[in-house]
Amino acid sequence: MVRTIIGRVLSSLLVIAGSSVLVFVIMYLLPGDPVDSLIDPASATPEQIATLRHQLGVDQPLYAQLADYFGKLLRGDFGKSLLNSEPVLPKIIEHFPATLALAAASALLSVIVGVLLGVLSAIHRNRPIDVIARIVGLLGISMPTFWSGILLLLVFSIHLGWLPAMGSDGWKTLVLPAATLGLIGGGFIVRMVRNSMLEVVNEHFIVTLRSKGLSERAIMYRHALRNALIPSVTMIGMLVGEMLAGAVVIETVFSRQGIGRIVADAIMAKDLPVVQGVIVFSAIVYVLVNLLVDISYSYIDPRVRRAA
Amino acid sequence: MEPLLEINRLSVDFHTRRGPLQALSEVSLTIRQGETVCLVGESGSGKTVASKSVMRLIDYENGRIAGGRIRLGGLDLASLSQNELRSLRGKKMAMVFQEPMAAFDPVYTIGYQIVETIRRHDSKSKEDAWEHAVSLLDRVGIPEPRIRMKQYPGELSGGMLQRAMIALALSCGPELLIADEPTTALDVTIQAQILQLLQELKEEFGMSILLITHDLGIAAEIADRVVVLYAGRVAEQAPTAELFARPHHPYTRGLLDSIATLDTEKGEKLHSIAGSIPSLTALPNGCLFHPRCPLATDKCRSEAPPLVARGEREWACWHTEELLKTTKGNKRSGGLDAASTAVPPDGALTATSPSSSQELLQVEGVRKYYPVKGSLPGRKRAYIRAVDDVSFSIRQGETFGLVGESGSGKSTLGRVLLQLEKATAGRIRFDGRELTDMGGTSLRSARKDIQMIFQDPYGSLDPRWNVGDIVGEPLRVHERLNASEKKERVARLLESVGLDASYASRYPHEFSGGQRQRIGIARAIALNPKFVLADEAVSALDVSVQAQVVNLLQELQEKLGLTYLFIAHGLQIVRHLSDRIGVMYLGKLVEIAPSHELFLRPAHPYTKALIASVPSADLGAKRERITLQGEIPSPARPPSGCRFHTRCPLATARCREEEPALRAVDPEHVVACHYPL
Amino acid sequence: GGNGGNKSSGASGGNGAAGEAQSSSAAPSAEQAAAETPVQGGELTYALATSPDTLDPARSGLAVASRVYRSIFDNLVVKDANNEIKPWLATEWSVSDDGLTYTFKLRQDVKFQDGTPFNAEAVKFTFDRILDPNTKASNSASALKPYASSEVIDDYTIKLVLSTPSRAFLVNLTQTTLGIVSPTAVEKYGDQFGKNPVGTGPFKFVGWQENADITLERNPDYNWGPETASNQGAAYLDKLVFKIVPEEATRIGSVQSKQVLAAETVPPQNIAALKADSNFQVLQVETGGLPYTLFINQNKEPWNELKARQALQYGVDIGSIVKTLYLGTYEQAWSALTPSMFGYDASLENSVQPDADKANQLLDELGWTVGSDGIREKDGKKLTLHYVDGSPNREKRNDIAVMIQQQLKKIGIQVDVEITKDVATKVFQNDDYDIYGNSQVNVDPNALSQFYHTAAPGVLGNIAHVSDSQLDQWLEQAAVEKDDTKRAELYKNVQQFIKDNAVILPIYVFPYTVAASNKVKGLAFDSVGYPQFGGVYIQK
Amino acid sequence: MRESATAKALLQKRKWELPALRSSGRRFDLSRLFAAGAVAVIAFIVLCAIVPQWIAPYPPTEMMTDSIMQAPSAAHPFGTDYFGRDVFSLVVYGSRDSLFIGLMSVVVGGLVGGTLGALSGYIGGRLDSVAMRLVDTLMTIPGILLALAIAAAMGPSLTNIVLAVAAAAIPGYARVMRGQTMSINGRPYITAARSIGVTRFGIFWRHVLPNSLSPLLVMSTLGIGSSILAGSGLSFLGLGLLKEIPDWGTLLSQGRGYLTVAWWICTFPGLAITLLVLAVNIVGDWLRDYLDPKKKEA
Ligand SMILES: Nc1ncnc2c1ncn2[C@@H]1O[C@H](COP(=O)(O)OP(=O)(O)OP(=O)(O)O)[C@@H](O)[C@H]1O
Ligand SMILES: Nc1ncnc2c1ncn2[C@@H]1O[C@H](COP(=O)(O)OP(=O)(O)OP(=O)(O)O)[C@@H](O)[C@H]1O
Ligand SMILES: [Mg+2]
Ligand SMILES: [Mg+2]
Repeated sequence: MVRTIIGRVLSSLLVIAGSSVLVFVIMYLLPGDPVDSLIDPASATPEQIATLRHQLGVDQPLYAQLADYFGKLLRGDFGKSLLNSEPVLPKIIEHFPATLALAAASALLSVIVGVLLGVLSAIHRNRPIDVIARIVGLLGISMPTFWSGILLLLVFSIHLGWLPAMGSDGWKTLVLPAATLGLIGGGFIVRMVRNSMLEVVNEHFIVTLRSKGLSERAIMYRHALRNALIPSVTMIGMLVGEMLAGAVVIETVFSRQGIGRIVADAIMAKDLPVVQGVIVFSAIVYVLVNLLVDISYSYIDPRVRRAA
Repeated sequence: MEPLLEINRLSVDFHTRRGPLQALSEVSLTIRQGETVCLVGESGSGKTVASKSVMRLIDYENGRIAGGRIRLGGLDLASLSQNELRSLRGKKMAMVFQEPMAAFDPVYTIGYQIVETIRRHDSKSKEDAWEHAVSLLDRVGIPEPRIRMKQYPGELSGGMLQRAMIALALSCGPELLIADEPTTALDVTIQAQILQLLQELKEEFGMSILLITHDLGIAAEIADRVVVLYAGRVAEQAPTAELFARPHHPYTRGLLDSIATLDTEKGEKLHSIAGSIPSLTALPNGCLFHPRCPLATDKCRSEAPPLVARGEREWACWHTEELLKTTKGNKRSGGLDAASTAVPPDGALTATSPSSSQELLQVEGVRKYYPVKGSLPGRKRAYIRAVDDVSFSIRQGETFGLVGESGSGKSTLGRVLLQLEKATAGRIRFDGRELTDMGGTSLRSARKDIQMIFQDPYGSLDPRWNVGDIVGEPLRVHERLNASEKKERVARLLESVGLDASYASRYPHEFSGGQRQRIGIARAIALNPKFVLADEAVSALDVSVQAQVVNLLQELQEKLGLTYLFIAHGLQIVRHLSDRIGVMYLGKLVEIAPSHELFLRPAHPYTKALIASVPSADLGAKRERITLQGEIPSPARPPSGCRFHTRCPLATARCREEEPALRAVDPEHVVACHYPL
Repeated sequence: GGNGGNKSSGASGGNGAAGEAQSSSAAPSAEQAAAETPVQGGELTYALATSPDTLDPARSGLAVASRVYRSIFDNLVVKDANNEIKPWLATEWSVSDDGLTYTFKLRQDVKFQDGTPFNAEAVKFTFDRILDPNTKASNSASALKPYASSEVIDDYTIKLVLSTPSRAFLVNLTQTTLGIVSPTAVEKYGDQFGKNPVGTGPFKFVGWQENADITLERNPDYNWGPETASNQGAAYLDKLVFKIVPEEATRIGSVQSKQVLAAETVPPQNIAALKADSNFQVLQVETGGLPYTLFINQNKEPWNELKARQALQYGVDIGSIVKTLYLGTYEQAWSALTPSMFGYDASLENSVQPDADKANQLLDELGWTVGSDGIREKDGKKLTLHYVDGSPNREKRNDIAVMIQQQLKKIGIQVDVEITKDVATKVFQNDDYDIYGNSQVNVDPNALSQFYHTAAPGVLGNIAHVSDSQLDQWLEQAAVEKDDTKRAELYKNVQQFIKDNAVILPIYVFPYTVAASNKVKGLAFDSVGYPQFGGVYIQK
Repeated sequence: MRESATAKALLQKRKWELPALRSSGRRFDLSRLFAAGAVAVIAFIVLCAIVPQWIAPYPPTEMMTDSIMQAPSAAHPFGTDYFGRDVFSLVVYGSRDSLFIGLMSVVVGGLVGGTLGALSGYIGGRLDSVAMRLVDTLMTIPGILLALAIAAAMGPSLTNIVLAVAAAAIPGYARVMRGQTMSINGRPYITAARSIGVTRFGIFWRHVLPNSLSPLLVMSTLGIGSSILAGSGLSFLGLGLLKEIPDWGTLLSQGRGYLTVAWWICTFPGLAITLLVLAVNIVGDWLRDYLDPKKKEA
C-alpha cells in the first residue's frame, strides 16, 4: 500500500510538472503581452515598453523563462504577478479556501442528491420516481451553468430574497453557487449510480442474498449500493476537476472570491506566473484528491486493496 | 416417509419483451427427508429455473408460477408472500450456487456474510453468531477459519469459497439444501472433495439435497433419485440405479451414451444426441424431443406423451418398449446409432501406430515466467513460473493429451508452443524448423501449419464478423483467393464440420455453443494445418454436444491427417481422444504415458489421484475415493523439491528437498517421481 | 510672483454641470437630501463592476481604481463644475511668465492617515516617484508631463519645474493619478503600496480581499476637503465597503435584494425599472474627456479618401444606435470632446444626419458599384470594413459594431467585425483595422493632441492616422495658449476639422450610472464623474 | 409433520411488500419513448441547421429597431431582442453554429483522443506510458481552463473554439479508448486471429478497432452536449465569437443581462441548448444500452 502510494506520488509529481510546462508553453504562445495591461498605450513609448518587458523577464526565450520558473518553483517560489507584483503563492492561499468551500459544498450536495436519486431511480426503474430522477439528472448536465446560476439567483435572491446574490462570506452565500455547480455533479452521479445499481442488481451475488432471506432493503442499501458506489467514487475524483473548472464561471456569476476567477483574469491578462501558480496548485489538488479516492477505494473495495 | 419437498405440476412463465415464455411446464418431483435428488439435463433445460422456483427467486426475474404447487414441509410456497418467503429462505431451505466467486458480495468479508445470515434468522448475539460461523467454516474443512472469517471473497480460492458457500447455506440448519451445479466451476480434485463433503453433511444434518448437475457421473455417485429435465419438462425420473440400468426415455439413454467413460477406447465413436435443445420460443409440436430422437414416429411429432408413473419411476415417451428392447444390460455399447454423425467407426484410425511415425513437434526445456506485478525496482523480481522446464515431443498424426488441475500451466504451454507468447527459455522445433527463432513474416507463414481451437467458443469469434468472414479469415491472410473461390471454400469448410453452408452470413450470437465450436474448428482447419492445438475445446459444452464435437475432431484427424495437442481437465475425454497423455502439475510435466497405460498403471501419485477423483457413471464401479487433499499451491512460490510433496500421501523428506527428474519406467512411460507407483 | 491671483484656468467653455449628479428618482433626490441633516455613522456598501488592479494612484490605469482611491488620496488642486481650478491641499499657487515653473503653497494642517505629516517633501516625493521608471507609473507619468523636477522651498512651499510650458499641467494636477501619497508608507510597503495605500483623503484603507471587497473607514482627522465637496470635514460614514461584482445581473440583483446599498454601472435596460421603484434612486453623471469615438483608419484604402469616410458618416445612423441600445439613457456624442469639456463646440450638435442616399452617391462617385450580393465592388475587390473592438462587451460596444454592420450593409459595405481580447497587438502593433473605437476620461481638451496630432505620443497614438499640418498647429498652439477664449476657439477649430474631414464617428457620451437605495443620501460626483463619499450618509 | 406455528402465523400476516426490481419488460417502456422524442428533437434541430430559411419567419439579422424587446407574440413567437431581431429566427439560424461546435469538437477531440488511446492501448509499452502521462497531465488541467487558454491564444473564431473545446475533451476520449482497446486486445478472438497469422496491424484494424468503437461512439454522443456547453461557457467568459448570426451560446450569454426586463431574449436560446443537450444525452444513453452486448442479449 505504502509502496503504491509512493509510486503514485512520484508519478503525480511528474504529471504536475508536465502540466505546468504545458501551461507555460500555451501561455507563452498567447499573443499579446502582459505589459499591455500595465501601461497606458496612450502615452508609453516603445522604449518604456521594452524596459518593462525586460524587467518582467518576458523578453527572454521560452526555455530561459521555463528554467527560471522551475528553478524558483523548486525553492517554493511561485513568483510574482506580472500585473501588480503580488507574490503568487499567498494569493492562491488566500483565494483557495473559498473555491475549496464551493467545490466541497457542491461535491457534497451532488453526492447526496445524486446517490439518493440514483438509487431511487434504479430501484423504481421505469416508474415515475425514476423518470423524475432521470430528468433532474439530465437537466443538471444539460444546462449551461451561467444560465442556471443566474436563474437561481433571480428566483432565490431577487424575487424571494431568501439568499444573498453574491459574496463569499458565510454559508448563506455558498448555497446558490453550490447548488448551481452541484446540479452538474449531481446529474452525472445520478446517471452513474443508476447504471451501476442496475448492473449490480444483475450480479449473481444478489441472488445469493435473496436466497439467504435478506430483506430487499438490506440487499439494496447494504449490498447493492456499496458495490454500485465503487465506480461512482472514481467519478467523484474526476468531479473535483469539473468543480474546479466550473468554479471559473460560478465564481464570476456569484461574485465569489476564488482561484477560478483569478485564473480566468490572469489568462486574459497573460499574467503567466499567476496562471502557472493556479494550474500547479489545482493540479496538486486534483492529484491529491484522486490519490485520496484511490486510497478510499481500497477501503470500499477489498479487491483493489489486494491488488495494491 | 413424508416428502419434504413436493413439487406438483409446476409451470413457470417468464415475461419477456416478446411476451410470456414458459420455462417449466408441469414439472413434478418430490424429495423425502434425507434424500438426495439430482436434476439433470442439458444447458437450458430449466434446471436452474426449477431450483429458483422452489426458492421463489424467479419472482425477481420477471418469473411467475403459472400453475402447480410447491409444498415444503406442509407450507404452500407458491402462495406465500415475499415477506413470508424471506423468513424461510436461508432458514428452512438454502442454496449453493455454481460460481462461488460470483455468489459472494465481493465487498464484505466471508464472516460478515455468514453472520448476516445467521442473525437474519436466529436471534443470536453477534458474538455467538460469529462463533457459530467459525465452527461451520471449520466443519466444511476450511483451515484457519478465524482468519478466513475476516477475509474477502476475492482472497480465497474457488474451492475454499465453495466450502464457505456451503457453510453459509448450512448456517441456519436448513431442511432442504439446493445445490445448483456446485462443482462445475471447480477442478476434478476439488469437485471430489466437495461432493464428499456434501454427502457427509447430509448425514450429519439430516438434510435433503436437491442437486443440480449436468454430469451424470456425479448423479450416479451421490443421488438417490435422478430427475431428467428436457426443455422445461420432466422426461424421466427414477431411482438412480434403475435409471442408469434401464433408461425409459431415449433422451436419458442418449445422455448416458454420450458420456465417454473411462473405459471407452481411443478411436471409438462416441454416441451423441443429434442437434441441440430447442429454444423455448420455438418448441416443436408433440414430444419435445422428437426432432433429436432416433425412435421418433408421426405420433411423437403430433402428440405429446403423458408422464407415465410406475412405482418409483416416471417417464414420458411413446416408445419406451422399443427402447428397452435395444438395451443390453447396462452396457452402452451399440446403443442408438441413428443419432451418431456420419463417419462409421471403422478401424482405420486405430490401425496406425503413432509410436512409429516421426516427431512433428519437439519441445525442449521450455519455461515461461511471468514477472509478478508491483515489485519494486531494485528488489529481486519475483516470477510466476507458469511453465518450468518442460520437454516432450508429439509425433506426426497422434493426439497428445495434456491434463492437470487449473493453474498447472497447460494453456500457457499451449500459447508458448504456438508462439503466441515468447518462451522465457527453451526450444520448440516444428516439422524440423526452429519456431523459437522465427519472427515476423516467416512465423506468420509457419502459422499456416499450426492452428488452434479455443475453449470459449463464443469469445473466440469476433462478434462483429459473420461466420463466412470468420472462417474465411485464414484464407484471406494466407491465400489469394477471389470472392467466389473464397465463398466456395468457406461453404465446403462449413459443411465439413457439419454446418449448413448458408450459415456463412449469420453472426456468432445466432448459434448454439456446439455450433460455435464447429465454426471455430472450421476456421482452424481452413488452411489444412498439420497441427492443431485444442485448449479445453469441449469443456464448455453439454455432454451430448461434447460427444458431437469429439467425434468431429476424430473424424477430421482421420480425413486430414492432423496432429492434435488436446488440453483438457476432463480426463474421460482426454483418454478417449489421446494416444499419449502428459500430466502437468504446477508448471512441470510429471508424467507421460500412452493413454491406456496411464489409466491402467499411473506411476505418479498425482496422476493416480486425478484419475480417482473422476466421478463415474458406471454404477458397478463405485470405488473407494482417494481424494487429493488441499489445493494447488501458487506458482509464484512453488514448493521446494518435488512440487507435489505438499499434497502427496507418500511424500518423504527426500521429496521435500530433491526435485525428481523425468525418468522412464517403461520405454513409452516417463514419470518424475522418486517413488513411482 | 507668488500670489494666488493667477489661479485657475478660468472661463468655462463647457455646458455641463458635472459636479452634481442628475438624480432621477421618484424619491427625494440626492441634492434635496443633502439639505437635510446628515446622519453620522453607518456603512455604505457599493458594488463595483470590475476590480481595481491596484490602489496605488501612480500605477493604476483603471477608472474603477480611481473611484476607490479617490477617497483615500487628495490632490493639490481640484476642478469645479465650471472647469475652474480651486485649492485643495495647495492653498494658492503661481505660474512663472514663461509657464515653466509652478509654485504652490501648501496647507499646514494636513496629516497622512498613517500620521506622517503632509508637506512639500511629500509632494516632491510623490511626483519624483512617478518619474522613477521603477515605479512603473506610466499612466500618472503621462498626466504629469511635462513635469521635470521640483524644489522644496520650505516645508509648505514647493516649486514644480516643467520642461516645456503646458496649459494642461495645472488641470492635470486634479487627476486622481496625481494624488499625493504618504512617503513613509511607500517606503514601508514598496511594491505592495497598491495593496496598502495611504493618503490624506477622507477615508483610510482597511483591507482588500481580492475579487471580493475593499474596505475603507472614516479618517476622523479629515477637515481639508475642497470647496467643491459638500462636506469638507470628516466623512459621515464609518465604513465604506466596495464589493466587486462583475456580473451585471448579480450586481443589480444585489441592490434589488438589498445586499448592497448602491451599485455602479447600471445597464440601460435596468434603469427604467429601478427608476420606477420608489425604493431606489438612479444617479447619472456624465464623464468628461473624449466620448466613445470610432476612429477611421486613414492608412487603409479606401478610407484614406474623404468621400469614403463621409459615406460612413452618412451611412451610420448613430442616433438610432444610441436610442436602441441605450434606451435613452446615454446621450449621443457629436464631437471629439464631451460636452462638459472646456472648449466643447456645441454647434456641432445635430450637424450630421444619416442619409443613405448621400452615402450611396459618395460611394458611387468613388467607383464602388453594387455587386450581385448587394456588396459594392471595385476592380474585383469587395468593399469591406474591418471593424475591431475589444472584449468584453463593455457599454454594449460590441453591439454597436453589430448594428453598424447591418446599417452599412444597406449601403453596400461589408463589415467584418472582429472582437478580440488582444486589442493592443491588433490595433496598436499591427495597425490591422479600418475602424476601432475608444474613449478617454480626461480633464483637459489637450487630450485631443494625444489622438489627432500627427506625432501623437505613446503607443496608442493617432488611431485614425489623421495627419494635417493645420490641425497639428492648432493643437500645439492650444496647448500653451494663455488666453482661454482663444484657446477655446482653437479647440473648436479642431473639432470642426475632425467633423468636416469625417475623421471619426463620435458615438455616445458615457454617463456613470449608480443605482442606490433611497436610504443613501448625499452621494455626489466630482468633475470627471468619480463619486465623492465624504458627504454620503445613510438615512435611518 | 414439521409444519410449525411460525409458518401459520406467517400465512396470516401478509403485508405490503417492497416492490421488487423489475426489468423494463411488460411495462410501458419509457426510455424508448424518451429516445423517440429525443430523436425527433434532434432531427428538427438538424433541419433548422440545414434549411433555416424554410423555418425562420424573418432574416436573422434584420433589426426592427422600432420594435425592440417585444414580448413573445403571434408575429414573434419568441419575442424580439434588444436590436429588434426576431428571437425565433435567431434561434433557428443559430442552430447551425451550435451544432457545428458540438459535432466538430467531438469529431476532432474523438479522432485525436481516440487515436491516441487506441494506439497507446494496442501498442503499449513505452508509447503507452508516455501517452498516458500526457493524458494524465491534460487531465489535471481543468478542461475549461485549457479551452480558455487556447481560445485566448488563438482568438475567437469558430475553428478555434472547436479546437479549444476539442483539446479539452481529448484526455477523456483517450482514456476510454485505451481501456477499451486493452480489453478487446485480451479477448480470445484476438488470440485466434494471431494464431492464424494476421498481422499486428490487421488485427488492430479489423478486430480491435471495430470492437472498441462503441463506447467511443456513446461517449461522443454525450460529448456533443458537453461541447456545446463548453462553447457557451467560453462565450460567457468573453471568448465567444461574434458573428452576424450568433450561435446559441453567444445568444444566451449576450442576452443574460436582459433576463429581468426581457426574459425571452436569453430564455429561448438557453432552452434550445438544454433541449439539444438533453436530447443528445438521451440518445447517447439509449445508444449505450443498444450497443451493450449484455443488454442486447437479454
Ligand atoms: N429471467 C428469465 N427470463 C427469461 N427467460 C429465462 C429467464 N431465466 C431463465 N430463462 C430461460 O429458461 C430456460 C431454462 O434456463 P435455466 O437457467 O433453468 O437452464 P439450466 O438448465 O439451468 O441450464 P444451465 O445448465 O445452462 O445452467 C432457458 O431457455 C433460459 O433462457
Ligand atoms: N499473462 C500472465 N501473467 C501472469 N501470470 C499468468 C499469465 N498467464 C498465466 N499466468 C499464470 O500461470 C499459471 C498457469 O496458468 P494457465 O492458464 O496456463 O493454467 P491452466 O493449466 O491452463 O489452467 P486452467 O485449467 O484454469 O485453464 C497460473 O497461475 C496463472 O495465474
Ligand atoms: Mg443453470
Ligand atoms: Mg487453461
